[in-house]
Amino acid sequence: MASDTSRLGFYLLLAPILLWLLVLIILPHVGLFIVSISERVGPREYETGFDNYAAFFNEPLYWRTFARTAIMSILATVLTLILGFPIAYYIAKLTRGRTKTTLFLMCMIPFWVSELVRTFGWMILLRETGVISNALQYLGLVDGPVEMLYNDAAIMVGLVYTSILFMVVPLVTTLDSLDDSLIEAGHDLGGTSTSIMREIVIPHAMPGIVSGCIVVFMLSLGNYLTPILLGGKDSLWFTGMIYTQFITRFNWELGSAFGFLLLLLSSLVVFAGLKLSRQSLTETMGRT
Amino acid sequence: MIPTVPQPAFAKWCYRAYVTVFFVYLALPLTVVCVFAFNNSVFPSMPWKGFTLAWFFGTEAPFIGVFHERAIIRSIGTSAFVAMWVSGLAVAVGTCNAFLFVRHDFRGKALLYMLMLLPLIIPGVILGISILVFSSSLANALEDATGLWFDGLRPGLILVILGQFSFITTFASLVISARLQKFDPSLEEAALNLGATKWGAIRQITLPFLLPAIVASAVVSILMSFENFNTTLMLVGSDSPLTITMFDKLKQGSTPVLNAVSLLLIMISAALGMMSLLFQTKRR
Amino acid sequence: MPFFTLRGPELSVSHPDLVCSDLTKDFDAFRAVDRVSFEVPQGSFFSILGPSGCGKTTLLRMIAGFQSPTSGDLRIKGKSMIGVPPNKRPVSMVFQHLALFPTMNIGDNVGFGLRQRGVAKSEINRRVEQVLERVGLPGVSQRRIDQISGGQKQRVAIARCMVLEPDVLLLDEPLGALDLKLREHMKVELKVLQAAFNTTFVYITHDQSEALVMSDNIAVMNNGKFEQIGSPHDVYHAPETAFVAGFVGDANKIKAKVSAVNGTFLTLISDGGSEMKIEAPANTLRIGDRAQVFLRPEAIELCTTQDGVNVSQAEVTSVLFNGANSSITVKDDSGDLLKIALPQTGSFANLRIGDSVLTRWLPQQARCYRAEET
Amino acid sequence: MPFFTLRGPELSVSHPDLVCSDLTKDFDAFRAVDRVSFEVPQGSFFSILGPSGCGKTTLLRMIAGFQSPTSGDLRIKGKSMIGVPPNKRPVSMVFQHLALFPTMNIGDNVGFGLRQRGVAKSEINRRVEQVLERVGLPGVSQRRIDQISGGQKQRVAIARCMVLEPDVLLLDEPLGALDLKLREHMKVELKVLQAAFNTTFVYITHDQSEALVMSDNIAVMNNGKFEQIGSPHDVYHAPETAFVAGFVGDANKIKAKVSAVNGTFLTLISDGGSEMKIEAPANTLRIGDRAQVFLRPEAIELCTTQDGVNVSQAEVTSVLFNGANSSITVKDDSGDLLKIALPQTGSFANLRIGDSVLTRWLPQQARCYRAEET
Amino acid sequence: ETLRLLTWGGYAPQEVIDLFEAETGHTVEVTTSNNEEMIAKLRATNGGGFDLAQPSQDRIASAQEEFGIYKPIDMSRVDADLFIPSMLSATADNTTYEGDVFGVPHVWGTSGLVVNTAVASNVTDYTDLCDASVAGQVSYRLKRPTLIGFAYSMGLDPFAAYDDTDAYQDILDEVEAMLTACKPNVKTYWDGGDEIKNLLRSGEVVASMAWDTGGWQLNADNADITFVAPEAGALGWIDTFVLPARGRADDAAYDWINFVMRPEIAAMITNTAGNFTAAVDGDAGVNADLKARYQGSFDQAAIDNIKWYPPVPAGLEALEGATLDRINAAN
Ligand SMILES: Nc1ncnc2c1ncn2[C@@H]1O[C@H](COP(=O)(O)OP(=O)(O)OP(=O)(O)O)[C@@H](O)[C@H]1O
Ligand SMILES: Nc1ncnc2c1ncn2[C@@H]1O[C@H](COP(=O)(O)OP(=O)(O)OP(=O)(O)O)[C@@H](O)[C@H]1O
Ligand SMILES: NCCCCNCCCN
Ligand SMILES: [Mg+2]
Ligand SMILES: [Mg+2]
Repeated sequence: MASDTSRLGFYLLLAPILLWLLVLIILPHVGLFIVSISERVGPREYETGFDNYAAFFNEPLYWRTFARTAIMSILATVLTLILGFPIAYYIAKLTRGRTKTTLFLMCMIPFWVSELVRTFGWMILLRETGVISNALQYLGLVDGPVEMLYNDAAIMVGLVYTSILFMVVPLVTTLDSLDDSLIEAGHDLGGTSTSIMREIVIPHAMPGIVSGCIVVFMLSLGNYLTPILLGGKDSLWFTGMIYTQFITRFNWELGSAFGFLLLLLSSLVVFAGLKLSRQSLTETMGRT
Repeated sequence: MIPTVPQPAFAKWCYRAYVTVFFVYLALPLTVVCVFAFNNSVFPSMPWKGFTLAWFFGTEAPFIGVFHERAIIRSIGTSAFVAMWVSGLAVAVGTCNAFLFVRHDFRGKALLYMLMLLPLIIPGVILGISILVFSSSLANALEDATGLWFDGLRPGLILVILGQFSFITTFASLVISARLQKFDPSLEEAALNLGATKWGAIRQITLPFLLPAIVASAVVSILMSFENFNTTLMLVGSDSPLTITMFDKLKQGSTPVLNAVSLLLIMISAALGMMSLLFQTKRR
Repeated sequence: MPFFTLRGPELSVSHPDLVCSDLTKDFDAFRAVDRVSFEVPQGSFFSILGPSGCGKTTLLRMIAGFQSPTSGDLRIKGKSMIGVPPNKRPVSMVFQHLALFPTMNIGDNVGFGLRQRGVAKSEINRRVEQVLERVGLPGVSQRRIDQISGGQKQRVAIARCMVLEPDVLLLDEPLGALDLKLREHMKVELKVLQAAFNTTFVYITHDQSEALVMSDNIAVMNNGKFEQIGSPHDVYHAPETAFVAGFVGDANKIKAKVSAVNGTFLTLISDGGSEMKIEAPANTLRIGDRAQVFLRPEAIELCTTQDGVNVSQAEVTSVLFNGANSSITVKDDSGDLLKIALPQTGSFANLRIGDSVLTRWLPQQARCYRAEET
Repeated sequence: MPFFTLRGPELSVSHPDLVCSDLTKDFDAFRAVDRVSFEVPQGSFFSILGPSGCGKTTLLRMIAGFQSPTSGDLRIKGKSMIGVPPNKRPVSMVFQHLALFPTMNIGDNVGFGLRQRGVAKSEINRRVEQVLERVGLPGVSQRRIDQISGGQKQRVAIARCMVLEPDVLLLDEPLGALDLKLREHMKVELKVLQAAFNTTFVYITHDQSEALVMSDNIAVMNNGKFEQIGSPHDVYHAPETAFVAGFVGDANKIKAKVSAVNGTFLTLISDGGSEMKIEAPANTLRIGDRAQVFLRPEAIELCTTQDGVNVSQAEVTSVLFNGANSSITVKDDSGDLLKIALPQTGSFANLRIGDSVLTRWLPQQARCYRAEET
Repeated sequence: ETLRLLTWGGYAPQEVIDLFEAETGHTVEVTTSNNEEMIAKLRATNGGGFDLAQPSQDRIASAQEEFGIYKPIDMSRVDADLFIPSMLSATADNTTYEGDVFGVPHVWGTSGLVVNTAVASNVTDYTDLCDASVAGQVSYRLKRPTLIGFAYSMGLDPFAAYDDTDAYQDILDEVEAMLTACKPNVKTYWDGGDEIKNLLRSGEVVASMAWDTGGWQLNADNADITFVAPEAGALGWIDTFVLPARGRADDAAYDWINFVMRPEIAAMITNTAGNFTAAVDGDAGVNADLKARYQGSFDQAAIDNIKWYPPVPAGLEALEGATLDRINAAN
């Protein structure tokens, strides 16, 4: 645009972003990779090699947890989409003015507190001596205390809760931009609610759906607190494994390899999602 | 579908019921967290043992209130300190990025934009460990070479700030860019035409126009920084921000002090959110 | 409000396609459409013309089924449409901003309605191609909608409706978004398409020129009511109410008082003091009544001799050269300002500010209505 | 391209406010403005009229200083402006979408320029109030800009410039965003404001009617070049090029071939075969040359007798009733289509499709240009 | 000076800090943690960020060998008279690396069983946690003490195998099978001291492998719950003081060590943390209830049967880690 304005201004604007991306994103990841390909051969002695990656593939625990995390994250994403879409649609298309703003803000409720507090809230609700168990007993629906914490369902509840906002917001934004007259036109031309949803609303909302899904998937995949605190003894999460390698095993090399694999996985799934939905990262994520 | 397209009453009714249930689901955990901040029991759970404010003001063990928990008070201060820096840096760099991407064309722009979005698809833990690993190796190398200590490159507040900044900046850039995109460049030209200097035009016209976005992204940055856990966990040194302190406490076992802190946090976030909202409606 | 029965100019059909009787729509306390009744014969082009906010869109949306009337009936091809959902009505609508589906290509847009009806794929393709050809756009079905021009989009929107062979096509200011030149062009083209499809069109607009050029009949709407229904010629030359006289076409508005009544001949004195003689059949004005006189700029003639009625001496206060549409403003002895269209022939083209001119108009060319009390 | 010297109609000043000589702007290989030269005398209203993309905005932005010319000179009040930044030029600009600062109230908008000059606060307030009064908006300075109407915004934009007492005011299609009725109104008002401030206005537009109504002089621009500079009357009635004849006002375009030359009198045969006699002074056409004939719809007369030149028999193919601007299309014996404006008097109002009419036009009312080779 | 203390929950009660700050003018910032995290943090900071840390004595030498994160203790600045001599010298032996001593003892205690005797009186050894009678109401940590405790209870001797990797691996494999089979019995693996106390107090868990102190604290509220020294022997640990390599407040650190080892202060710590200290006469001021509970849990035979942790050889933890991972993963 301003091709003939001062170059100095341009470079001054360019400097911060280059510095940021280089120093905090690119170099650290290069560093991470380098560490991930060093093997410990003795105290304070390292060699270059792919042993850490080999360890990952040779230990079923690692790759099973990896796969489990990926699958659960995808599941959480799909669930969030299914639960969030009707809400976003309701806010965008069936409410106006004050109600709309209020409902929209109410979707932000979980964001008012840290993930830790949200998870803590779910722990109070779900535990054996918790609110829901007591309520069910009080209502006479169950005889004794029921344990709802420490299982995969609790993790799902927590993951969906934590990320629903990031699904609803982009969906509301894109659905808002869908002109009501397009839906009316669909009806006028004989469409039913289902066919209009399928042929008009969803294709229009696709960028929002994809960007919401990417964010939710990333949040779930990278989540640490929810699976740790709500999950049970079988509920392993890959970030937990990374944490364990870094913190309790002092094995930064293997931890780095895990980190790198997780990064690869997330990029792969996001890339596949974008390809399948024929969206581009810049278009979906770049629109806030 | 939409209000102008007639629908069966039953379907409408079901839809509304679902929406209601959904919002109950959203409100539930926070409500219980708040309510149990007042339970006169050392364990934040049923049964209800009566109302108390001890978890805020108590001084007698085990009823030590938030306001007397030094670690928590200190970590709130730490969090605020981190949040201010992160939001200040993120907004500053975000504003530069907005001008760069909206106002300039250059080779590699699309690539750079993609790179800018990258932090959105890097899990927070990975950002944390990569910065940790990188800065440690850098520090080791520098220390070996110079014999000096480079404590800034070791886990601590500087790394926490940098780590959070590394992905929050993307959000700030997007919010501010979106607003700048809506800016009509002829406004700036009009200012030049009326005798303003180039910087004067940006200061008097463009920046005030961007202000709502700048405020919004500052608030969002503060909230994100306050609640960040994954990245921070890996980079924290001896000064831990609130979430980390709370996590450490929670690992020891949940106590209603955590409920009390959470209640305070909810109130602060709500107030912040309301303020930025009011600010924006006033501006618009 | 009388009940009008209209007939398409060259048609004489048994019963009309669309009949509205006493159609009313209230939004809470506000009445947006007020007991509107009309009939539209098969194959005719019916326009509803009125200022912004008068209720045109609300009326059209009731016909399409997106609003339900508070009271009154609505029949299409003799069947009442009350309670029938929009997707079951034999009407199609062209929306103000066209509402083409941006996620589909042109062929899919046009084929949408047929797909809803479950028509076979090959049949859909055939009929889509056919209707696109009829609107003059053969072979564009693979294009995206942002790859065609504004005027072409217009035609696609019409094709999308016409492929369903609706009984009535509703159009809500479809030319509003186009630029001036294209709008001029599409005006003519729309009329041609309507004639070619021989479908009943109900067209709403606030642009009098669109209504005048295209319509067989025009209803002029104001404040939710129909003020007049008639042919373009009638509406322009024989406005029934002061509102119609002021809204359709340009006019000098003069406030006056009746000073003499002689059969259908009135003599009025303007508030400025000049005397006007007007032939006004079927009026109820009496001596002393206040009246509003409407006089079109092109009805006033510049002349060289004093003979005839309504001749006065005036001074040119401004000259607006605008090619064939040039006009001048003059001030007569009593201070009244009049806008006068200059003859297209170019005579009087060299008038200058301050020149003195003689003006004249015929008593039957002015319209005169009882002034609303203020 | 000759070098024109113009004079404001009632002025005779020593040297002009704005002089452009051979001003050229290239964007890479594309020449947006091509050796344009003109002078604008102090206090006159100068319009640049041309189709979209012809380079108007580029030219204006060079004058304002937002683009630097590739070559040529630009002088304001005798001083060259080459290399002077926009904030140092004695020109002000009214932008297409007005560019009022949304974050400031009206007073702050109007006072912006004075603040940049470091004028004292009380003096600013005084002068802002004064200029707002002159544009007819006293006491609005505390309002936000979204609290006033489109027409009022227009006036605020002008006030914001005029408070700086610029030598030249540049206006880039400032009426483009307004709706039809308001645009008609603002046309007249702008001209009045210009006269009141007695400031030089350079106004660009693609709407011929704006240019015709307001300007002292019009430059018609096409493809980066000026095709003609002249008074509105000249441009409309004596277009110098085929482009001007076609762009300004409505015209029937007829392709023809010269069959006889008799001094300034030409005889041409249209491609359809009808004969036309045209008086065309200063043309260089010879027998056998191909020519393009322009004939305004209002220059064609419907008549009842066969006498005179250029009379022909034709059949009405369509009637476009549009009040005072009604027209018909006729097809003559040789198949040529002609658009004819119906007299505003309402005679011939009852013509119908298929009627037979006699048309006539005067040899001096047609324009005729050498056809560009194709 | 500011003393940044990296320690266990309960080792630095607020009242002690207040007294210390009043007396010395230093300020104290406490970060609570556990062995692994202490080492991990110090590793990440290369021995910086903290001025004094308190890992267990068995984990010091190997971490020092691997990462070099501590600096030697200057014994001349420690008031040796305050320490029970046998503990001081035993700790010194176990934390010596390349001739330097890196740790002095502070708090000692055991891990064993905390049992709600009203419902689970049959739990008397680690392996009893896998009994069907307490299915779903059992908890333990998924950490190395659990492996070792179960090994002893299964009749193995893991400490003896510390220097024989293969033998140790065999032991681990046996324990792995046991713990994997036991998994359905477990409600959740606990992490922090208060967490397991909450689980026991609420009745969600009735038997657990845990620290002695937790059991005694619960006993104060609910007489049914108490610490039981397992038949195979409680596991004895000593938490120490170490100086991180890049601590900046050594003066304050030595001041703190010498301050908390005073008998009256040591007693205060014992009263909050629940464990006894290595301070001479440290038990004098301890309240009688706690002493009674201690004696209730440990008769002389039980005390003699305590298995004290020897220093962990470097590399052993990798084996244990893999075992723990497999248990975690098993279904
Ligand atoms: N849903 C509604 N609720 C309340 N009032 C409404 C509603 N829809 C329209 N109105 C009001 O009804 C009146 C008529 O609106 P309508 O849209 O029919 O006008 P219109 O003639 O189409 O105007 P335009 O030319 O501006 O499109 C307006 O005053 C409008 O404010
Ligand atoms: N910065 C630029 N780079 C390249 N080409 C340009 C640039 N600005 C304008 N042009 C081209 O120059 C030509 C003239 O543009 P200009 O904006 O002056 O037209 P205009 O007459 O103002 O048109 P409109 O009436 O549509 O505003 C156009 O073809 C345009 O595409
Ligand atoms: N409540 C504090 C308990 C401290 C336990 N330290 C245990 C070390 C076991 N290896
Ligand atoms: Mg409307
Ligand atoms: Mg332009």
